[in-house]
Amino acid sequence: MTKKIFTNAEKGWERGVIASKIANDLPHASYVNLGIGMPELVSQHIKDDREIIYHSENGLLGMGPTPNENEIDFDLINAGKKPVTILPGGSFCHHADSFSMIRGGHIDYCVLGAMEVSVNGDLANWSTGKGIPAVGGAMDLVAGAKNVFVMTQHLTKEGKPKLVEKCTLPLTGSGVVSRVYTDYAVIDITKEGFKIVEINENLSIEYLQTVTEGRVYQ
Amino acid sequence: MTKKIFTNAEKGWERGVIASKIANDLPHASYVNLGIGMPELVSQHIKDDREIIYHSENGLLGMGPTPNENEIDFDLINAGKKPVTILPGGSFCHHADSFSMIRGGHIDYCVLGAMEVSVNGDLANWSTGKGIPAVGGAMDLVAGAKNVFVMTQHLTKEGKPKLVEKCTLPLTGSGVVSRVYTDYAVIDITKEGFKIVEINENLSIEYLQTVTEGRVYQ
Amino acid sequence: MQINKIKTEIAEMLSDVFDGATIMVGGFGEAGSPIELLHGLIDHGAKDLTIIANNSGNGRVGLGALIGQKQVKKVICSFARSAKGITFQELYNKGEIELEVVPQGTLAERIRAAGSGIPAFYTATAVGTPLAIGKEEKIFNGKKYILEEALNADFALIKADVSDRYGNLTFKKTARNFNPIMCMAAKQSLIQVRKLIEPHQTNPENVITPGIFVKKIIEIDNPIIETNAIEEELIYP
Amino acid sequence: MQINKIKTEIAEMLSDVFDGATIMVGGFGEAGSPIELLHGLIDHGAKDLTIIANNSGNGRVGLGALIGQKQVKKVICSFARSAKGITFQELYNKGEIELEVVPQGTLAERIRAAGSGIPAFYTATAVGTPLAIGKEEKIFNGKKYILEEALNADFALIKADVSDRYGNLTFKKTARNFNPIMCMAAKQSLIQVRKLIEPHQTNPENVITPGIFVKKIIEIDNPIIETNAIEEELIYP
Repeated sequence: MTKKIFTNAEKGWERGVIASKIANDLPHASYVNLGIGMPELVSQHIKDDREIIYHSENGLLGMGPTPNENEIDFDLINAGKKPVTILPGGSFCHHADSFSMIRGGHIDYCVLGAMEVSVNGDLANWSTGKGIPAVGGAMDLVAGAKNVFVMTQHLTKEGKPKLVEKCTLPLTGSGVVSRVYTDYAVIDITKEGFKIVEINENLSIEYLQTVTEGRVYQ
Repeated sequence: MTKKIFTNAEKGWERGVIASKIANDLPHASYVNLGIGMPELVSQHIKDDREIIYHSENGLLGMGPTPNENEIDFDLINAGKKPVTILPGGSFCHHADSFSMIRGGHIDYCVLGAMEVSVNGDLANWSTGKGIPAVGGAMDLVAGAKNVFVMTQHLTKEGKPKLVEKCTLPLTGSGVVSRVYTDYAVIDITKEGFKIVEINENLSIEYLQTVTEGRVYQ
Repeated sequence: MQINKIKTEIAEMLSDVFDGATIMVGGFGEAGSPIELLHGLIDHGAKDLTIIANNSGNGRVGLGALIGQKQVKKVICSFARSAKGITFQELYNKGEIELEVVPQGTLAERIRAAGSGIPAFYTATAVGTPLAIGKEEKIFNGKKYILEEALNADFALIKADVSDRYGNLTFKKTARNFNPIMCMAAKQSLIQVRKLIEPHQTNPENVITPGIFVKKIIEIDNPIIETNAIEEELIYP
Repeated sequence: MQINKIKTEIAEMLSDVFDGATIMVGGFGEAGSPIELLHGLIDHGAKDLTIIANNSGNGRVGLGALIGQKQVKKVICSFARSAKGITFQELYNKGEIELEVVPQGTLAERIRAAGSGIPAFYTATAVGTPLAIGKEEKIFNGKKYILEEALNADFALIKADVSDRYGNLTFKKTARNFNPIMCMAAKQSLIQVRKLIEPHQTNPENVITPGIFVKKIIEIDNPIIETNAIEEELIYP
């Protein structure tokens, strides 16, 4: 089956808009792990009506924002190995304890990027099948977090759907994704298919179906 | 088989003598867990030529002696639930970490009492088969410590041998005992039987054999 | 809005407890035993409880009192034969309470496993003993091990020394014992602390139980000391 | 005689290392990475090493340098594709070094299991993925898990912040990471610390790695900072 290719000309939500939608869906007092890259934007959109605690899997609970140049400490980094800060009420732990938080179901939400998400919630985001295989903590996060949110563009750079009937790339986890936030829509993974929670105001359901493999419904 | 019954009139080593024999066999810099009761005496017989670190399985490494009356803290107790002290360089940990020290083979020696020890190193010391069953940490200690020393009277109060061909009481561990220190002898568990390391100066090997079930040899 | 897990009433701490719940009780002997929360559980009145703890209570205070009230149908513990134990022993001898004996280290590791999302693990502890009967065996590197499953709980009653409003806990000396791992293993861990501090006073290097494992906190600044209570023959309620 | 695990020469620290040894290397990225001990291992010259670490080194310092010296036959890690990695990538692409990819949490737990005498445990991580191939599966409460075995090592190279002569360690911030569990898992854990203190200065409540898990200690008071070393294009040896 040749995949359809779409031009990405349709006006989707900006990354900041997607991030703010995720931010609004994280309840007060949640413990959240934000993946490296686009998901990191989410923390900038949390409203004042709630307090969220950020976990970084390298043993940091209560992660704060990026430090100023003069505050950088190479012993205080996040899972992406970038300098960060710690907020009051934060704490450090070793790697086994940190992944007990993940594997034990204590992280309420994790937000990750995706290469592919299948209609039954399979996620592929760690390997293109080429190059040096490197998984980091992604498999632990999707297997352990209570809710796995995916934040991604709806189409690949080549214009191919990322929401698919069946993943073709090596899986990160099987049946693990709860909800997908793209520039085109917010979509829940359900037994009946990709359920539209919200669709971009510029797009029709019919169009969304054409750029999504697997049944889309409202 | 009816067990032979011996009068305990033969002059055995005093408990302090047995304790000092064990103390001399603990090398410098050993991590040691002393069981509740008679084994606790061992720490009083350590010579100045060595430093021993005592572990108490309720999360205390570097246990010190009993406190004075006015220093008692009910939050600083040993596995026998008695007030103790902590020495400089000691530390506290939680129960899973404390038993990682045991199960992971980091405790060099544990010294326990016994009801029965069999010729192949089986130990029975937790249950008479009657009353409320209560095991505590004994099974973990014998399974995990690098060397399991038993400190016991050679005969029961009723005059029956404690060193036996096969244990009749519920086991604490199977093939776990390395060495037995009694009032009559110091005995290694070997494939060939109970090997005499040292025999009480008042006793003959022949006599020792009569009060021991299972082959005794030198 | 700020996260604040601090409650002021013991009843509020225990508001979700239900009949038939599985409840972990921290402490080893009296050190770290949450006596005030246990007395709150007597006032609450929940029945048919399964208790997971190292011991089965002393005298007629704390866990000893709860058992004496016949609110407990089963105890899972390593040592139910304490010198000062009364109530468990009475009920056990009458056949009115169940007991599951678990080696102390296996008990600790099964609790830690539950909190760490590990459904089961292999251990050499108890191999060849009556406590291994019915358990799956497997050989690794020529040595025999048995499979032990995680011990989960609905609630954990915990005594800590200090907390902030996030539930970052420290413990005092050997009163740490089972408390941190029980906080990990229970759906709701309910903590009584001697002292509350502000979050900026918490040293992030020295937190023993991070707030992620804590549901509710109450300050009990002068808790009952079990040894003294038993000497004074205190009976609750 | 007093226990004293402090050494003054790096060669003394590494005196027992042998060809073919399995060596854990602490650190996550550069935080907690024992660069001076790794350079000592280059000087030592041991070959055919298996390295267990989270990463596979950056630039041509520390682990990156050791791999560049072709002393390593295999790396077991979660992420061998660091932005600043050079040497592993070169050898891997030429087929001159083996790689075992392990999910980061499974890696941590396998190390902790080794230190805790647990030969194997079940986890949901990687179920249904290529990394589960060949692994035993089992269902608990209707959910699928795979069996993962302990990862033991002969030596662990560790960077800590402070130690006393017993080896009671504390770490700095996120430089803690894999270091404490690797100390548990290795037959000999070899520690470089920024600062030595007297035993009475150690607070027993705040020890992260107790001395029982430590074999030898050396003070390196001003360790190389990897980011700076790479910027300055430092190459060892």
